[in-house]
Amino acid sequence: MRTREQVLKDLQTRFKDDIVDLLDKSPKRVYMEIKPESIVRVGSYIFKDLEARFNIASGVDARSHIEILYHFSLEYINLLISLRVKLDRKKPVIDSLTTEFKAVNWIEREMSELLGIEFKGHPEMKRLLLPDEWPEGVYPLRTDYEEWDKNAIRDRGV
Amino acid sequence: MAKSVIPIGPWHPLQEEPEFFTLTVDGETVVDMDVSIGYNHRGIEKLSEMKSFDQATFVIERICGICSTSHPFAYTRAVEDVIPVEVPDRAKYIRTIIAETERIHSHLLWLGLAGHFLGYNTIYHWVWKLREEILDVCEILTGNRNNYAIFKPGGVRRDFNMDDIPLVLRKIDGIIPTVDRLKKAILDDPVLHARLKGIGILTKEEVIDYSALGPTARASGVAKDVRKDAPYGAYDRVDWDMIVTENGDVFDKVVVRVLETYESIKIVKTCIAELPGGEIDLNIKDIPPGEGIGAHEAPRGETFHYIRSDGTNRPARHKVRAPTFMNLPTYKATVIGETISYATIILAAIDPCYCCTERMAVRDVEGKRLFGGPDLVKLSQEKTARMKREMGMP
Amino acid sequence: MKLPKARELVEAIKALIVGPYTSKFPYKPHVPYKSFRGQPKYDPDKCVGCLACEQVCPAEAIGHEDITDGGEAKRVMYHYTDTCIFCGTCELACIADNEGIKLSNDWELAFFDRKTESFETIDKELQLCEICGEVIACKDHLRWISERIGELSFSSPTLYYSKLKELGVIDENIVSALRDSGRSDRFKILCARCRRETTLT
Amino acid sequence: MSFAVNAMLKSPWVFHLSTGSCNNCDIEILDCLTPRFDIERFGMLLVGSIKHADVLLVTGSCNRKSAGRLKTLYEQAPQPCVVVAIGECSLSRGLFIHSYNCPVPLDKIIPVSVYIPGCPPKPEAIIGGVVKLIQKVKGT
Repeated sequence: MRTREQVLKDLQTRFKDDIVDLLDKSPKRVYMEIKPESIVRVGSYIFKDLEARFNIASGVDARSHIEILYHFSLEYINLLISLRVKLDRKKPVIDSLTTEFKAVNWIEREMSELLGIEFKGHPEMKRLLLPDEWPEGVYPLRTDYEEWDKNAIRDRGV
Repeated sequence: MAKSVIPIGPWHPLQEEPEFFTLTVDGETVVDMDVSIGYNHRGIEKLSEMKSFDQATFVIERICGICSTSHPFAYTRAVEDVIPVEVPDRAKYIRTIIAETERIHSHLLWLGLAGHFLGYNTIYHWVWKLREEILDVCEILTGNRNNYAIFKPGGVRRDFNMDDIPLVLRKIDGIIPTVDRLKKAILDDPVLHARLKGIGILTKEEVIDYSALGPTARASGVAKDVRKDAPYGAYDRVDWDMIVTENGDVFDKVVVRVLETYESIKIVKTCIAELPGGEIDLNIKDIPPGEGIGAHEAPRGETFHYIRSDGTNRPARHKVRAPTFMNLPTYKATVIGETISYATIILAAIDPCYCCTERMAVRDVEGKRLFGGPDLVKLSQEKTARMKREMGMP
Repeated sequence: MKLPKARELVEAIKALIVGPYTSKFPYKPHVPYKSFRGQPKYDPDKCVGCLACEQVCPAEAIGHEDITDGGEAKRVMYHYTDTCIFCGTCELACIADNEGIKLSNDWELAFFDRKTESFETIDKELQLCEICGEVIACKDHLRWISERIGELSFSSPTLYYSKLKELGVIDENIVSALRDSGRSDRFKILCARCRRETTLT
Repeated sequence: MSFAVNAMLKSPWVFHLSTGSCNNCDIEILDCLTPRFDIERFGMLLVGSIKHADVLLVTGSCNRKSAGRLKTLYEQAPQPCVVVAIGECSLSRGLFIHSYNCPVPLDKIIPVSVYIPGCPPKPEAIIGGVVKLIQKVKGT
């Protein structure tokens, strides 16, 4: 099994052009910012060749841009790698990882619905959990989300 | 034969929580299935961003009733990872004790429900009677049967009342003979062997592909447990074993859970015996900007929380990943090809928890059919052959 | 005939002696464990009306209403039973030695009408600014502060006047006697804005 | 008191509906069936269909997807039907008042007869609440 240094060195040499920034936060956490177009290559390499377990992806609306963090954990060296990609807030588009491994499928749909990120190449992208009467183009997890339902009661309702 | 569709849910007498299964069956065999959930969605991630770090603990606690320590545990670890800081020893032990008590009652709860799904209501009533004692322990230690309100970033909110400890120990010791009897009744029962062995098999490769977690993965021989891989709390200071079995069928999932109950009892007893004195809370005043990740091995698998702080007293982003989120898609691998009478127990075998999963948004993936008819027949035949081989049948 | 097993016989005899496991609940009252977190209850004597509990409550189950017009000015503190999650944060945050609001053992809280039965209230006397009528704080709260900071309370007229009034040292006669000197405003209980105005003029 | 109400009070059959709860109240309802509380000794029975039930136990904060179905179910119930709201979520939505997916509290959707606060209520509290309701109906 590889050690922590080997894994990081390997990633840095292999994806020299893709990595924008690497933050070695603590012995257990590494945050790696990569270019959005190289997510499929880096993601599938970490999942398949480094035998990582895909934890989850978290979409963040950071006001100036939208970020997605893909978290992978490598149990054999007790390390958690978070891949960070930054997307344009006006039109967030990124390639889907679903073709590479199944575990991403749900979370991509979730992010698409609640943050309005478009995943190119996702096999089936349609409304998930929000009800049918939910208006198009309203994304609840965006920071500028505003109440759209005029009938909603926001106190105890007595 | 014509295919027919059997809907189960959203409110079905067998299920506790609203979820909607659509089983497509060909005769007796399930050929396709779809899960549609969303009846439990409450937008907790958004709510958590509206509350302060301290108040968010309570929102997080109410993601799920059975995991009401798992989520706060992971959440507080995530906040502590932002700063970063280590909580005092006594707080670590208290957290571990509560988490393991919860694991005992959660496993017992599942065991009872599994008995109920199989029509074996004796088990259901036995186990739930046993579970009451554990809930009493929770009430004595924390003040409520569920939703313990004891976690807070930087420590725990309340200390144990040490006068209650003998009563707690007596109650925990009291359940051991009953668990023993239960183990005999379940693991040596030929009827249960016949019904549960070799059905709903999840292979090791499938576990890795779906990134499945917890007892579901450990029953398939994938030895992954956050408590061992990345120890936290008091888990590296007490002696316990990770339970791993090889077959990946429903029976092995039962075995893993029954044996884990023993391990949890062991951990609780050691922790209570070794409970150190001292502070229980760091009184964290402010949280610097940054990111943090926390994980905890919940009864169903790893709970994962991601926190981003921007220096205010509220999380800027809070992402929650419940274990069932990763375990649910394995349905496709386990149910298809089985007969319909096995479907309910297989669906229950991962110990699904929809309130956890739906804190955000989830629904199963493929609305379209994965396999054509002939493929399915082939798949089914392969599976039957595999099962026969494993059961030693000609 | 199938004979009962020894284990079953033992269990049957045990059940005869021990009695049924099922609780007798509605016929016999149920007493929860001492540590049980039931409904929070205000202690009208201990509570100082500082609203710390309202600040920390995660479920917004604590509210208040300031009634200033008509007779005595008072602050009505509400605790909404239908929103409370019984977490105990209010008790831990209470400034009056955690005794102003305290979790009780009450668990039987069922009610039929949310409009009239779903909340509990206590009244606290309010101290208003003697010039503009602005709410300053509850009288108990001002007293609580002056007790806590001891002699330092003489640095703030509002604090020591409320203390002196409480002790009965000054009364209206003294205040009206002071008014003649033309600077009586300085010897009143004032809100922060009026205090600044009077000091500047 | 009408014949139907009288008959209902003898053995109220309950149907349980979770509309977006955290599961705790649901488990406490199930707990009522198990040996320690055993509500079947009062003739209460948890049934599988609303069409057999006299009492509708509602837990959870009524999210948008459940609310419509809840209304349909209530309309299908045979009258007289008693609605019992269990837990803070179904009373006022508790912590979820500001949730974007929980627009209104339960009693704005269907009429509620008795409210049982608690997070979650103890099984004793659930039994006690139902008993209180029965006494009230009997008294009037």
